[in-house]
Amino acid sequence: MTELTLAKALNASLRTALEDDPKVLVMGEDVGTLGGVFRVTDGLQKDFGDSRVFDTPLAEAGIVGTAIGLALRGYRPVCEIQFDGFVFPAFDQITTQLAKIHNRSEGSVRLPITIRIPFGGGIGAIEHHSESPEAYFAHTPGLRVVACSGPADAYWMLRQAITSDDPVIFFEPKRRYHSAKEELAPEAYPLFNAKVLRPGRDVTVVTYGAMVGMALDAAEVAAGEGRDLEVIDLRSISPLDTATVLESVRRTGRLVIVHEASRSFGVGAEIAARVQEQAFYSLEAPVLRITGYDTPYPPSRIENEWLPNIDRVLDAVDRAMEF
Amino acid sequence: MTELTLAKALNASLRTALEDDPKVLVMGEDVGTLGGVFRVTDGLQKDFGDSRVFDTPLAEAGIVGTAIGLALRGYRPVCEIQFDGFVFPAFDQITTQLAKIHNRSEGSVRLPITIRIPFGGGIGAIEHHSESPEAYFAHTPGLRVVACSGPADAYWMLRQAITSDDPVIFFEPKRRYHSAKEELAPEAYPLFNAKVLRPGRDVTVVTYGAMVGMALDAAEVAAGEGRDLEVIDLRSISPLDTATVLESVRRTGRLVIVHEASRSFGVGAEIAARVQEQAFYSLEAPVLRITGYDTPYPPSRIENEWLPNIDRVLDAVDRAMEF
Amino acid sequence: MSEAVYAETPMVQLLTPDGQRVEHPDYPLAISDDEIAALYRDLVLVRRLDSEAIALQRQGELGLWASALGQEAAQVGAGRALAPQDMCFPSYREHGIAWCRGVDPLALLGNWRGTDFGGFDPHAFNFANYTIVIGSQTLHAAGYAMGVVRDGAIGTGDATTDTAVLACFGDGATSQGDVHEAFVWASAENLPLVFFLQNNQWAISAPVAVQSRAPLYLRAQGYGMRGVRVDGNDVLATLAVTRRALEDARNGDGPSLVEAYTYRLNPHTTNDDTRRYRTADKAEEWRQRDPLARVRAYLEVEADIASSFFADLEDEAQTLAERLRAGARLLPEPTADSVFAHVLTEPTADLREQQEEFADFLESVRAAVS
Amino acid sequence: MSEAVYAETPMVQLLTPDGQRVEHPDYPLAISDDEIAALYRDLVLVRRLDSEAIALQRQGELGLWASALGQEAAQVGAGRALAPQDMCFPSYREHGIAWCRGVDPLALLGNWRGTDFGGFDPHAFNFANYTIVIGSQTLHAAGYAMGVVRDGAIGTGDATTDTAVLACFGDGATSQGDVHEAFVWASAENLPLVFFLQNNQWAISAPVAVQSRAPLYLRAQGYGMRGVRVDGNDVLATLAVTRRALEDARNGDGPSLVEAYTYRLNPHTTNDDTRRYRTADKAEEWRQRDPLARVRAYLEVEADIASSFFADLEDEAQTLAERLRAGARLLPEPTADSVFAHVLTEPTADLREQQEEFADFLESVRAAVS
Ligand SMILES: Cc1ncc(C[n+]2csc(CCOP(=O)(O)OP(=O)(O)O)c2C)c(N)n1
Ligand SMILES: Cc1ncc(C[n+]2csc(CCOP(=O)(O)OP(=O)(O)O)c2C)c(N)n1
Ligand SMILES: [Mg+2]
Ligand SMILES: [Mg+2]
Repeated sequence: MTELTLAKALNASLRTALEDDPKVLVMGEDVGTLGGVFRVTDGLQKDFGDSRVFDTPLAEAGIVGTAIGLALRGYRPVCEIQFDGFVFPAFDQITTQLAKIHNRSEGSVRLPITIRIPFGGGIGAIEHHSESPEAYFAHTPGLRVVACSGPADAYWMLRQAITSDDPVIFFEPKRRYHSAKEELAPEAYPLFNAKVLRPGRDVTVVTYGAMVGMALDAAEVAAGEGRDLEVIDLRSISPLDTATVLESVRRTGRLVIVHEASRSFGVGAEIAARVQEQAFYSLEAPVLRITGYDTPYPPSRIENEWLPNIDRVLDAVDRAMEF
Repeated sequence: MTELTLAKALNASLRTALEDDPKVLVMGEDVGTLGGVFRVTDGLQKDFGDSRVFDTPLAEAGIVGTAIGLALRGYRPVCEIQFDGFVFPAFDQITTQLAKIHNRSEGSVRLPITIRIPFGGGIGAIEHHSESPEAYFAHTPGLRVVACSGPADAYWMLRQAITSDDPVIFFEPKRRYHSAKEELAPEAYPLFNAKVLRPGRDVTVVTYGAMVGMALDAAEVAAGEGRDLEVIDLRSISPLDTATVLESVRRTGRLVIVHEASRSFGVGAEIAARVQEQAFYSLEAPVLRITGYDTPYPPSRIENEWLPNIDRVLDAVDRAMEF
Repeated sequence: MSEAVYAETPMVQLLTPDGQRVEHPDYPLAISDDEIAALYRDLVLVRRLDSEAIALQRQGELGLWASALGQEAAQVGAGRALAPQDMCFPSYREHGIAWCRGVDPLALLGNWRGTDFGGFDPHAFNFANYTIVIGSQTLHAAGYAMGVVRDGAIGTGDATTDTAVLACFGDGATSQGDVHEAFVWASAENLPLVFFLQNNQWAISAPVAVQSRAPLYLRAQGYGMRGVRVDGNDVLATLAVTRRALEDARNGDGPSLVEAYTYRLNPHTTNDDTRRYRTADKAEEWRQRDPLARVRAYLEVEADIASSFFADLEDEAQTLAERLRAGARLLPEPTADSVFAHVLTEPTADLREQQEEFADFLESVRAAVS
Repeated sequence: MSEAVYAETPMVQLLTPDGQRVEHPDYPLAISDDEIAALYRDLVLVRRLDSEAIALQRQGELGLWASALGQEAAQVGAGRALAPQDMCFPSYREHGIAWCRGVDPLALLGNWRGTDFGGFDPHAFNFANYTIVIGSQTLHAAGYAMGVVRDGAIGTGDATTDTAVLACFGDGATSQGDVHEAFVWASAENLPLVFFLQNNQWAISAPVAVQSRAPLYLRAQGYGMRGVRVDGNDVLATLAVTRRALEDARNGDGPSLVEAYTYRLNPHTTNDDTRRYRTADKAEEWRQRDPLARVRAYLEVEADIASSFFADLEDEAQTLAERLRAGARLLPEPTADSVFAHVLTEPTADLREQQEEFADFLESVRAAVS
């Protein structure tokens, strides 16, 4: 198989979904002729026509609201939200409608809608273009929330999200779109399972999205210092694959959670809460969190320092080991 | 001092705020002639005129967005969101504007806006009228998030929220509006501090809003069974008064967190994460959470069973004690 | 409302308040007396289900009810204009349209009783579940209409398959961003969508002037959509105007806004207290324009219908009322299973665990009680 | 754009593309040649700051820039129509209005360089910080206008205190719910608010037809607002039309929508690639309508201005460019303190702790590097 960037892997995934199911639609701002501001939908309108791949008016509530209507009519829309920071106008449609209509209709209605959201920082962008809003969606029953971390996994994950009969919020680490290519995984791995990417004995590091690569790098550095980190790519944020995390923590006794989103009330809190409850006697140290600070995402000239990085992860590993 | 219901205490608080500061405004759907669907703004328009207490068009983004503009012009708006489930159309204005403009303007602009939200269930209502969305706001840097639990505290808390120069999301336990009267506290207690409402030795129970009353009741029952519960009313959700919680847990060694909101990625997760980190060696049992389930809020005929209740709290206390 | 104000705004009317048929050049309506009698039957039964629900609420059998009193003609007119294949997206007050779509009124009650949030399968009736968040459903309607276009189900000339969509909302809802966005989509994409706005003059306690200084049907123009105001207390006019708009939509001629000018005679819901914000005389004026009375007047004076018609109808209404009264109490109660069954199409491990926990808890409560 | 299309939509014009002054019955404009020259100066300097910013972006000194090329007349016309006490709410492309408000262009650059999100005190210039979430600022403008009304700062006849508000947004933004809600508020409450819509034909890659089938200025009617389309490449027309709308607002005559019909000559931002979605010939047609050229033609042919004017202006532009070039590199870098300083007006204990942690980390990095 050929190697692809994340943007190209996602593009291939959308292409196959469009080929396989005539009900699949790709919609959003600038996804048509432009191919999306990140080129993830490049060429799709040309090949599948503008009634299946189309630019919408500039309004995110409208994008999600009309996707719901399309799904009610039997379609399977894949919506692109241009940047993480622009999902909020759609928040009402997502929380009060998308997440609830299946329940409201007592199962009569299914909303197989995928909402793709480029997320996270590190690309030197202006305000609102580097947010990590995943916890908001994870706290909303009725949604499934996943995050891919790189090309290898992303192709299948997006295909699985599109075939899911539940609404899926699909986060894509935008800083990875055009960086290192990877060979696509030969087959799908269960969408809602976490993956141990690097086995290790000393400390478990759980993360997702763009931080997976950083965590693996940190593990390399740690290995050089004689510390053996186990790195888990969460992949699914809701549902959380607690079992995989617990299995690891029961072995290592130590857990560091890493995410770009602000610390307080973030995804890390839920993982910590579950692990301390379910692996109480296995923990040799408290669960630690290395995350974005509790500030708005900062101006980009300081983002690399603000974001979790290898130094901070290793520092947490040290603290965990010292307990 | 006279005893008041929660609705009347809040009404008195708004009245004093309007009297004290000509820049205070009260705005929202039906807050004028009707006095609010819960009558919290009863009589205010009559006494302060319809340019200070006024009905807005039916649009929550508009309510919060115009409140921001009013604040920029020097006003101090108090917005009412009619029900918890209807704050979501305003979510974009709240997260991307209200929470960020002070930061964006490098401190040049202050947005002293209070957003009052009746929250929680237990009133036999239809869909969207019993939500507990506090975690969404707590995860948003730039906001302060508080919840009152009854009349005694609410009068001062709302006054403090209104005088705060930061945006405050002010949650009111709607099922308490017209139930038991209380004497108002003689003076204000720091708005962002938790309060130990009942000291105890065995297990700490932390909660907020309508669950405070239930937790106190549970503590009564537990006392009858020889268990001494310490009950803490969190009051402020963001910032979290971790110090007060930790001080308690270091004594009791056991913590049960209670809230109506769904468990996963809720406020309880953050408290658990902090406590296990900062009181690791003091914990005799894992931090436990008794919360709403991870479902949409249910039809009202089963809400009392779905909501945290005395039985479930006592069950958790038992589990904590058995560790 | 005074005759003057009634006349001030151009409004399509085909049956005057005192029961006279009048013609409108743009909306000819060929309708038999039997058909008018059938509409009258709808009006009476819808009113009856509404008043029965209010009674059930008073008896504590429902938690709440949003009455459609006064809006029956608007709803029956629109409801009967729909073809079976058309799809309708209601707010929470469209009991009359639900009736016309064949939804069992009993199925509506669960939502207000607190046993469920839906009560029926939208696909079975081409009628979506009630939507409470103001305005949301208009975007669903726009999306559904986009699907209709993609299915090629407009403009074929086949009246049994060409499909239109009806989006219902109120005067208050016109202020919401979602409704605007639905207008944007509908007009920019020329969708087969009819916006059916019941301007009942009130959004809870806010008179329509809080939302707009201009007549609401004029909003359409700015989007390049047709907009028309119809006497919403005139079932014939509402039928004719909505039918025409739906036909245009089915023919591929794009969206319209129909403003049915009417009045919410009852409080907003059974929880509301109108004395706090409006005087009784206004409602009294509107009672003079009662949507049922004028049809009855027409039928009694002008039409040749069976002499037993009114008595039979009263019997039928009585039967319906009894059915509702008995049925409401028997609506299935929510259970641990029902609460968890449809969170997602497949339960997660976490949900399964919580469901068991909940079921066990309910079981323990039941055991303790018995 | 062909002459035909230009003519097709009624549009206020006071200076033709080839520099001829024309009259419009509704918008008489008494303006001296010196004043026109002053506007020309604005246009030239705004264009220069724009091109300089693009150059800075190419050199890696800015992360991004949203060019206003082609929209200078719209922005300078509107900017110069504002009275000092008026408040303006920009989106992110209003460099020309920022210029007219006296905001140092250097202060705009931090946002695009990644050193800050604001760069200046809105209260000092009656000009809000740039707002990126499309449409949001229109509601802030409506709220501010509500404050103006409550302050009694309209309709007093005092031209130095009566206050209007200008809300800027683009053609794409017209689809957002927030913009609609701002229209609703403004019209229902008759606010002193002018909606200044720069229809530059594009929202990134989406032509205006994606948003609307009807001319956008018509949207106003449905709300009972005045709406007018002006040649946005004609600084005199934009000045006259916006001035009139602002005067109406200050006089208590309520809101208006001004659609400045123009064209985004450059890509959406420096990141964008127009070749993917539009052909060069359209832009070429619009270049023939260049907002600067026509004023220069007028000044050269019709006006009596100092002979050194153009050369002096070129020098001034050069000086500005150099200042920007040097200054951009010196903009203060964000620090741990700056990141935490304005999260809230008073830091919480948690924030203080995190700030220290961050400062320590930065210190350790710095120590490691040195
Ligand atoms: C987003 C949202 N905000 C507030 C409410 C509370 N609410 C319920 S009905 C209503 C008034 C609706 O008025 P209108 O649209 O005219 O419909 P009507 O009730 O008159 O049928 C309000 C404010 C809501 N349901 N949704
Ligand atoms: C809510 C939101 N959605 C999407 C974006 C991404 N975005 C930035 S500019 C833009 C197009 C705006 O077009 P228009 O309103 O015409 O303004 P212009 O850029 O032409 O000045 C889009 C989609 C955004 N900033 N905010
Ligand atoms: Mg109404
Ligand atoms: Mg544009």
